[in-house]
Amino acid sequence: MTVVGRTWERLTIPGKILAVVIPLGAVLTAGLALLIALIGGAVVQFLVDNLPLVRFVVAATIVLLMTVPSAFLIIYMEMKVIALMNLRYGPDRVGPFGSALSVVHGLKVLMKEDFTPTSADVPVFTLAPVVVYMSSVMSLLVLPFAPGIFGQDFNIGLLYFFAMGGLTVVGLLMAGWSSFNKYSLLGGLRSAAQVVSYEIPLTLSVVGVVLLAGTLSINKIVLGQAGSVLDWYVLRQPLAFAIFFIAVTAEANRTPFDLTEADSEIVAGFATEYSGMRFGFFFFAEYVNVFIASGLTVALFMGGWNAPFNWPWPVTVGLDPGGLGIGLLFLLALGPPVVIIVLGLPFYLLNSQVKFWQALIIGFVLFNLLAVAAVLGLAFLSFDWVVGLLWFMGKTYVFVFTFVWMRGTLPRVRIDQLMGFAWKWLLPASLLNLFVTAGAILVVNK
Amino acid sequence: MTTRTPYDIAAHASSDDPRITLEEQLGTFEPIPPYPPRTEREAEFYTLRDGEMFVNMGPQHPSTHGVLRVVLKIDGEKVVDLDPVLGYLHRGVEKLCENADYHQAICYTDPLEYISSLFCEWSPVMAFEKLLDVQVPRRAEYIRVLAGELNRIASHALFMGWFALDLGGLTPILWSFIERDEIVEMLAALTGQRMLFNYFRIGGVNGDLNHEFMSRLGTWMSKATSQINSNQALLNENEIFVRRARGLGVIDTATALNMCMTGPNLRATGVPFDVRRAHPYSIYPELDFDIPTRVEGDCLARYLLRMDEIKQSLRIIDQCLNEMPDGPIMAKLPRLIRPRPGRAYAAIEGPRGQYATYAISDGTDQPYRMRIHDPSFVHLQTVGLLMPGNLIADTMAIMASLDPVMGGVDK
Amino acid sequence: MSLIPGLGLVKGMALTLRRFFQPKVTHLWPEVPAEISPKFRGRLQLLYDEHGTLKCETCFQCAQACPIECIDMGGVDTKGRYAVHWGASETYGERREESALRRSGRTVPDVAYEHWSPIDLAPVDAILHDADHDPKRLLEILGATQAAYGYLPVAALKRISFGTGAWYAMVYGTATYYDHLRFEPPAAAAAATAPSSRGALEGDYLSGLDQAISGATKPAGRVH
Amino acid sequence: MDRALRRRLEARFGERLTGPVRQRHDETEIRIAPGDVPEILLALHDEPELRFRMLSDLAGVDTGSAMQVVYHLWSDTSGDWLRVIADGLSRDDPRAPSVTFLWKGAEWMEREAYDMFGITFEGNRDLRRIYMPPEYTSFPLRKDFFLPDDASRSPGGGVRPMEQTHGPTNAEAEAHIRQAPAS
Repeated sequence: MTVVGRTWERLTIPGKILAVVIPLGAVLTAGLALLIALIGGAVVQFLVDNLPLVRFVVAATIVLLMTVPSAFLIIYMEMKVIALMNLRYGPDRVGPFGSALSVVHGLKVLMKEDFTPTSADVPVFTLAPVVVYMSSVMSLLVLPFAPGIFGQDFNIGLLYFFAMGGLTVVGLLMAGWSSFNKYSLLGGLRSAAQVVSYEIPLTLSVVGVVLLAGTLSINKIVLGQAGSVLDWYVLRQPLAFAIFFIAVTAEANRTPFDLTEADSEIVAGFATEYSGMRFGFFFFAEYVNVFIASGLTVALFMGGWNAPFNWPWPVTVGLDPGGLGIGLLFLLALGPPVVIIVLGLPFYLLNSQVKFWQALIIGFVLFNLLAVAAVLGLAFLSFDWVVGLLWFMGKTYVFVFTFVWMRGTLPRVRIDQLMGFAWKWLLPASLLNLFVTAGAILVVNK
Repeated sequence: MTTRTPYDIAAHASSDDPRITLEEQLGTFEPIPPYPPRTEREAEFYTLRDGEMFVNMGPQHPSTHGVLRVVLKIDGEKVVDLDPVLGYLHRGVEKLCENADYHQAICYTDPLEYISSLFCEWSPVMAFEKLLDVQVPRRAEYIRVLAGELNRIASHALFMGWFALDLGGLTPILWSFIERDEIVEMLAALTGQRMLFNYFRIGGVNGDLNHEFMSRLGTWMSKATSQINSNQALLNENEIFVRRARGLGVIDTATALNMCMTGPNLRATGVPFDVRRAHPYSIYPELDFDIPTRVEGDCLARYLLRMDEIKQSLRIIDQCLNEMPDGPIMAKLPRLIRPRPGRAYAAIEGPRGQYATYAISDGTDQPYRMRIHDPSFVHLQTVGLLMPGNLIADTMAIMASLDPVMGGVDK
Repeated sequence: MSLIPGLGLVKGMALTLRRFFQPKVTHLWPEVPAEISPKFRGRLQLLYDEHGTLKCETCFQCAQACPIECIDMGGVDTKGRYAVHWGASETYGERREESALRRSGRTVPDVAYEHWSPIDLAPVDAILHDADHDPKRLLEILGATQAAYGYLPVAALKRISFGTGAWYAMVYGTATYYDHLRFEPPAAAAAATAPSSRGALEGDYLSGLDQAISGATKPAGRVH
Repeated sequence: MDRALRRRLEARFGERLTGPVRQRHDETEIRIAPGDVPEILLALHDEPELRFRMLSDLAGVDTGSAMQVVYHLWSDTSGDWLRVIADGLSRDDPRAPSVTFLWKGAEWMEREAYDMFGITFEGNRDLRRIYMPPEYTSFPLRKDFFLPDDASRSPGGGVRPMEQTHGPTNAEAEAHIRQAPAS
């Protein structure tokens, strides 16, 4: 037993942890400092030189992070809305109105055993959920949420979008094939047939919009719909909108086209053998797809972030805090206490049960609410993108609700009806729409 | 190393026999039975032609209405042939009844078809009454008909939900459960149980109508028609539903008779055979109701026919309530029943078809032989005729449209 | 199906949207307890009359009628002489030996708390009357009782406690304090070292079983 | 009760019936030899004055000395149930002709009778066990098959192993069962 060993023995457990962590932290900090000193300048220079790359990485990260809460929200919506349509209450235990239930589901999925069946094709089996999820997330990159809020503004954005969306089928096929389960295989093949068939009317129906807008960039298509509701493409392309909505439902594997995971027929389709977080990826990807489908519908046909009417009295906020000079300091120092007291005093005066300090707390809370509301209102008025984001999200969630609503109402179609509908009805209709649009453009331009 | 047939390998597949290699085990994931074929039909079924494969549907499939296992032989999405495997729910009810006395036997028949238990009690009770030459009091008969028709509505309402669920609709099953729950609560007030009522007794019924039952029934009857119609509106006009169910699983009259079908499945082919009219029992001859029939014989016809029957049942309930006589609800019978030796056959019209009991008495207090005929059992074998040529998605739809209950099928 | 394609779908969608806003029918259990009708017979329970005694008369009708024979019951016959029983042999009283009960997690009957045998209480009443029901004269009463019965039966002690108003513990304590007072009859006290009657009965039973097994005698009934 | 049906049946089949035509309540009962089943049922099914088109039930019965197959038929010419009892199948090797050529739906009912009684229906293309597992060897609804808890009727006060209860009849054990008091 050496001296070090004896000292180590005498340490308590927190002591042991600290004795390891503190020197380690010191060494790492020093190393980092050294690293920055040595190559930091070069890295910063590189990043400054390649700003689009930085922007792309940041956007991809944000999009990736954004998918999880939005999927949670849509899952909760689906549970609650379908429950209410079924005349039941749905989730109502976890969180306010059960809103945290989908988060709990996510945690449950994380904690479950990640099971790989014997004789599955392990690498393919493992990669399949990643492919599906990544293809969903990647297509989100070109979706414009608000003026200036988008991952990347490609000039071939729409093409990129459909390419990425089409990649989903590869993941589903991988999952279906590698699971070594006949139900999975059937589900994978069904999804291949379905997605490939519906890709064609989907793309062709959008061509009319592209002709009208003259660009493939989704951002520019949205800009082309600026103005009131009359400028939206849904009014100029109603047939295309109908075709697009049906096809995008099929692309997102939603009821009534959810044949790939028809639980009453082929158990869970491609996801039969998946469990744990790998199943969670499929599950999340489905709801991210719903969000994407709704968002794209909004962007292409419903005017994107544009408000449905022109606000006739434009409000400009000419707030210039710097103009107040030294008064700003006084305002910042005295304003909050005064407002807190002013807001809290009525409670103290009107209700003898409330003590003064309680009134102060009430005042503080009210003040904070007011302040947040004021800041948000200011942002809403002074920044375009806040307005745009709110409009975009509002419209998107109307469509998400429609998807959920359809799931609560409609039964599932059969595979032959599904394919027949795509090839016999949607494809001719979209071609017709394309020719009529092209002809109209020719006539008008003459 | 000796050559092994697939059957030998399958026999060892679940064990840790080191002589069986992984490749051989993988081959046995096919649902081939681990013994030589017993009949020509089995041998023919378990022989695969080019491009075909087996899919084992059940007994843990989400929508087989109980523990039914169906081995499907498919070619792509198309079902070539199928082999239903029964017995997962077999309880030997007939044997148990033969070892119980006459009162106890009714308890055993109760859970046969847990969706419509009253009808499973009705036919043995009628058979025993025939053996005993008992005249059931008229009030008891009216109560039986009243409770039975309520149970028929509950069963048909549940059928609507099941059928829609197997076609992919999530909502109708919950709506129909609302309907069923109200009826079942009502019957619980009358009989004391929600599901396995055990209400009919030899010579009458267990308890008289009570206030709670009548008040619940009155409340429900006032809104029943509109509620049921509104539930059906979701499906009856739905293009997706109608397109899927129309022309699916068509049976013609001759085949239906040949397959010994009864009940709504037979009436959907155009034969107005209903035991209530064809061979009247109880007070049905005095009641005024129609036998709805349809001629198409497909899944949609079977569905719509059941919905029509709900309306007729409501009519019958209305008449029962109006004409309910006073009087005793039990015939005078000794505590221990010893019928004279003899044979009796009693059939009734249940929500799924003809429930029948053939009872033989040997003079003791236990039935010597008690044969229970269940319509689900007979109807389930028609899937072998209906399914080939259809798609996998339709197997469940066809099966649901025949409305089998595995508790009755497996006895 | 209507002439306009898709009209049925739209109607269905409208119906679900109407239901979306309708009042819900789910029971919010456990906040709202389920309504159970008075006739509900889902729970089996024994009923008590207004005096707090069981209404069950051990007539076995329910046990006989039960098709799956899940009811077993025991009691005494109308004269209070014989224990009668219905049920599977595992639950027969003969099988309720100490170790079996202990293994099954049930309480084991303690010999010390055995039911006291009834006696003729007239002598005690006479003694109490002579002693004027005075708790101060307890020793005198106890001595007279022992003289009357030969020992102090538990019933007599209870009677004394009841008659004099003294606590039973006090009566019992007084009786145990003095050496000349005893709780067993003189003969039983002498045989206290011998095996108890319970043990003797077991010995009989075992020897009978032994004989039956070796074929000396046929057992009269079933051996459980 | 349809008296005319009785006369019709007696006139049509006369000699072929192995017992008198019995009528009770709403049931008419005839007994025939198992060999006559296809012929008589075909006649009942096809002939215009009989026209028993519906097979309501097919049941096996073990009478203790012989096996029976019981058919219940329904016809729209008479309201009664017609019970046809094919009597006198030997218990050791019960064989009866199948009626699947008339009613295809009888296939599973015959499978059930085979499973429960061991009656072999000649002509049924798929005669295998339907409820019990394929490796099962006894026939549960036979009268010499006792339930495990039915010890009072079993010889020796115990339970006979299930697998011994089928197969060739053990006359000695049979006699013992018959004599055993139903205590």
